[in-house]
Amino acid sequence: MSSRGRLALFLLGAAGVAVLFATAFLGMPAFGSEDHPYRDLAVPAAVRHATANVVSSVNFDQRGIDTFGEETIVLGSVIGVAALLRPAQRESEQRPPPDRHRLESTTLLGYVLLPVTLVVGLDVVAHGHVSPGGGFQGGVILATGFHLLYLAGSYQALARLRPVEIFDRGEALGAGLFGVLGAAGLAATGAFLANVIPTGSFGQLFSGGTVPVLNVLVGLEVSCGAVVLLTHFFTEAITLSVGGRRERGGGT
Amino acid sequence: MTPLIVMSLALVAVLGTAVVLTNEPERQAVTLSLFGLSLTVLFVVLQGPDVALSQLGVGAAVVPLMVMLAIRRMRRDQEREADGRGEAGE
Amino acid sequence: MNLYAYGVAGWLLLVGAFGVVRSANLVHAVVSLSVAQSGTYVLLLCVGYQRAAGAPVFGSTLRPSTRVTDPVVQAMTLTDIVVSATVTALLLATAVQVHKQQGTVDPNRLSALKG
Amino acid sequence: MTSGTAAHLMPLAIAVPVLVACLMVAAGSRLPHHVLDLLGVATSLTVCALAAVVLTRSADGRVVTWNGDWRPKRGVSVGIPLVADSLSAGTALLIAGLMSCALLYSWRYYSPVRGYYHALMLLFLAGMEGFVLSGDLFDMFVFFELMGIAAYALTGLKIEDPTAVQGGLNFGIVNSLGAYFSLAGIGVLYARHGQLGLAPLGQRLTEHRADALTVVALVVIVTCFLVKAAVVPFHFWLPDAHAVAPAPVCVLFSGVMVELGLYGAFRVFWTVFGSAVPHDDIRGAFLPAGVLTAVVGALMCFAQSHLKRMLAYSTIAHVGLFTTGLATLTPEGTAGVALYAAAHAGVKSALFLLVGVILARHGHVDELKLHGCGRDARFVSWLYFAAGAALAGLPPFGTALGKSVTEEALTRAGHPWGPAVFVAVSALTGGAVLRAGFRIYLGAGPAPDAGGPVAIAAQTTGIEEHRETEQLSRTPRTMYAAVLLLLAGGLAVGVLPGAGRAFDHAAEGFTDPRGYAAAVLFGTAPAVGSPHHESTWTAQGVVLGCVSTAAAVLLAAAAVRAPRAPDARRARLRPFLRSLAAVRALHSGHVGDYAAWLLFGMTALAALVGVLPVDG
Repeated sequence: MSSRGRLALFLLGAAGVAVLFATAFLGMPAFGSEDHPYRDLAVPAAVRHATANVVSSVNFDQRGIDTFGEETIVLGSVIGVAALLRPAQRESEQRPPPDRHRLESTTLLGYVLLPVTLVVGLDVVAHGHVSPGGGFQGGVILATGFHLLYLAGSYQALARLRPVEIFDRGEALGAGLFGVLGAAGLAATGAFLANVIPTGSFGQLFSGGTVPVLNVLVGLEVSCGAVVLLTHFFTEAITLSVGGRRERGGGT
Repeated sequence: MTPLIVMSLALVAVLGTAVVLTNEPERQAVTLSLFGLSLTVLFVVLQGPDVALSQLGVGAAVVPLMVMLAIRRMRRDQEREADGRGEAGE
Repeated sequence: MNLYAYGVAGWLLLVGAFGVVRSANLVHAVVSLSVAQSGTYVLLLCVGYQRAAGAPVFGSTLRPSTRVTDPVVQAMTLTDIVVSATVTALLLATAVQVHKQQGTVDPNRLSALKG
Repeated sequence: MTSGTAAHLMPLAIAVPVLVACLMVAAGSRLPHHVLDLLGVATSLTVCALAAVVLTRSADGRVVTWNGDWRPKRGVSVGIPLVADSLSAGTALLIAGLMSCALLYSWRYYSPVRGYYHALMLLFLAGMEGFVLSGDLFDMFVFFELMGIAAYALTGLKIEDPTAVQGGLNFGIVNSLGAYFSLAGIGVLYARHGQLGLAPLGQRLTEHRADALTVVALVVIVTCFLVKAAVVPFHFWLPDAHAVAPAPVCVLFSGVMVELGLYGAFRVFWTVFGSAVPHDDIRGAFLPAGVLTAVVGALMCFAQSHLKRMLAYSTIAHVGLFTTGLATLTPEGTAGVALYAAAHAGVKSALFLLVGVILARHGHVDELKLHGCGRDARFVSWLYFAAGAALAGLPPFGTALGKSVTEEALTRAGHPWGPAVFVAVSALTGGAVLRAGFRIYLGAGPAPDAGGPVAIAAQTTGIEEHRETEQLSRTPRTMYAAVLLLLAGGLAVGVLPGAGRAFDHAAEGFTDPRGYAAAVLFGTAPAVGSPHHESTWTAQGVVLGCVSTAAAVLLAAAAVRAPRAPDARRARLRPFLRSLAAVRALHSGHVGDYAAWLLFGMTALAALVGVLPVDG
């Protein structure tokens, strides 16, 4: 199709979809209304299981299997990226020499920020059931923290700090234990991912039953997974492929 | 609807459009990051701190970083190829 | 009012799709796709918003009551953000690979699949 | 064993493959190849066993389990149920069975890519099982995405093949875009009804008059399922992805993933919208969509010389037939389609694996270039022709039974054109497959260098396809075993006594939203009503099956004999050929085109369903 034809087809379709959306939006309850039936069930349910952060309760307790699926998606994407970015057979790789010139202040900033982000990340993971945050958010912060080293200095320092196999294993461990805890619930009460740990008292560090445990597992998985993902992309960015692309007629 | 919500929604709409209209991939990584930040602001305003926190990490930092790295890889290959052609021509 | 708040969500979805359609670079297409997905975050959070209600995280300042924004849509959005990040990562990796093989990421110049 | 125990097994069908995949990742590249193979096959067989137990239990009524033990009180719950009726449990069994065959086929000779291949396959299995068993709209979306992630990565796995990665990318972008629109639809429905479970949403909708919002939500939500099901015009990604994915992965794509799209669309329709949206509106949209899909798929199939693309378009054609059958919205039509899809899974998978065998031996999959290459392969050629004839609807294969039952359901529902479409589409798709068989195994027709140019440059031929294994001088037994198992499965659906009855029962449960809601929300298990109709062989069905097979053989023979028709006939065919070329040119491999078609398709679907509120 010519690019004009494509655009015409799209505009036709988009106009129709815009009409559909407008029709639907006009029929929805007013923005900011008080009508939230699921919320009215979810909040008391979270309180019953002594989980102060209701979003965490929904994520890890009430609709835990969604999150199990989500963590499996993270695992799948990390495996997928690793498989897609594996060095091809006819591609020999070159690493650039390690002399990267950085400003002193950037280096210093990186090294100073590293411990700070790690502490913040761990805190966000640990308190995910009582305050905003949780395993996912904390995990991402932790993974970003590691990559401040890139900002701070050389790729080599980063490479030393993250042997990919260990992070791979950490990620698989997090995702696997999530499933194991779910199966434990199945064995104990007959329901997958049942909240089998005593729920404790509302708002405390030890409350919410399985919620903080799952938060830690997700934190482990997401931080390791994100580090592995970024490592693959970093490696791509600094690697040259030699004779990588297959010659094709017509290609440029 | 408070003015704050109106404004942050408008900001999100404008920056989202800007990301799509940025044709140059390098610049797009930057606009994407700004768009991620505007979403973070919107989520804070809409009383979703959990969502805002992960949007901050993912949308404003990790994803733009990956985009930048992917583009850098492609650029390097292209430059190398251009060099190779230059050498071959000599 | 509905039309404005939800309209922004719908706009992001459509503008993201527009980006995919007119894209001359697969990385640009993948990024546009993630813009389309952010439309769903905006829609979900707008659906869960309640005027003058707090965040659904109770603690010393906020006693448990139901005058909070909807935690369910927020949990859904969290999942959605993870999905977005992982799909984007995977598709970017694929785009890098397309570039290695075909030397271009312009869909107008990719010619491997036709008919 | 009580149905309670069976209920406990359902989450395991999802969790076990995930756990084994984690184990593979944790072990890294240290697991030897045969251990990976063994773990993969053993895990899929375990899931088969779990699904089989659930299936036997579900015969007495639906099996329900609430994750996290959030059982509903007075019909409301905050949790997510897994629900198995006979149809979902049967599909779960089919998924695991196909996965076992695919992994058996790839045994030893497929590169494990450091274990990534096996781990991704198991995650794909978990995603499909979760999708088919879930009783919650958003949870379905999550498992849909899990399926997707694994599928995109598996498609692009052959990174040295330039087409593979592009096919994976087209697949990923189009499917994701569809999924995001659907998620917006879920958001719209949630805003109105505050529920995400299929059963509670269905209950809420019974109390509300269907208005424009409901219909928009239906259209937008089913979009992602129709993209997965490759219904025209959402189908463009499918040939790209199938042409490039490794053969065992194609088995899962064509055998069950695409059909899961239809399963999702009609599951959601029946349980959520069944009582609110007038059934005639749905028929009015899905019958034409099905017929269009079937015709486009069949014509494109016949025009291919790339064997995997040919099979891919044949899948589109069959999906069109399935859509037409399901769109009758009757238990008979549903039973016929379930039979047809189950047998099709066996037959089509066997064909994909046989093409995989060709690729392993000859290093490409171009029909014309393969001319005469298979003359020495007696046994394989018999398998290939059997599968081709089964695809065309030869009794007593299950495909013929499913086709016949669906045809009769269409006729009974007042669509007498149904059988004609089914016969024509079966003949064209079966004919294309047989034509390739005549050329490859019998060396029929002129050799390629005598017959003019091998292929037109503007189209994808199978010449560039990359090998998936090392070059095999003889085909390993495990590959034969997988093909034989699949063909036997396709035959068993047709000849096992009682198969028809079982599918009738499954269809009766699938089309009964009230029973579904009662079982899920109130734990009552009303016995599934006894079917009014028995799906079995009829004289008419056998005759039509033989007719379509004979037509397929004739078409194949004619195509092989006369690659260049006499000028007079050619002139008469010119308008037809020109329009075929135009349709073919639309399949451009350009992801922007595909995205534009996606939006256009949504609009067209909404127009067909009729978005404006309908009274009564």
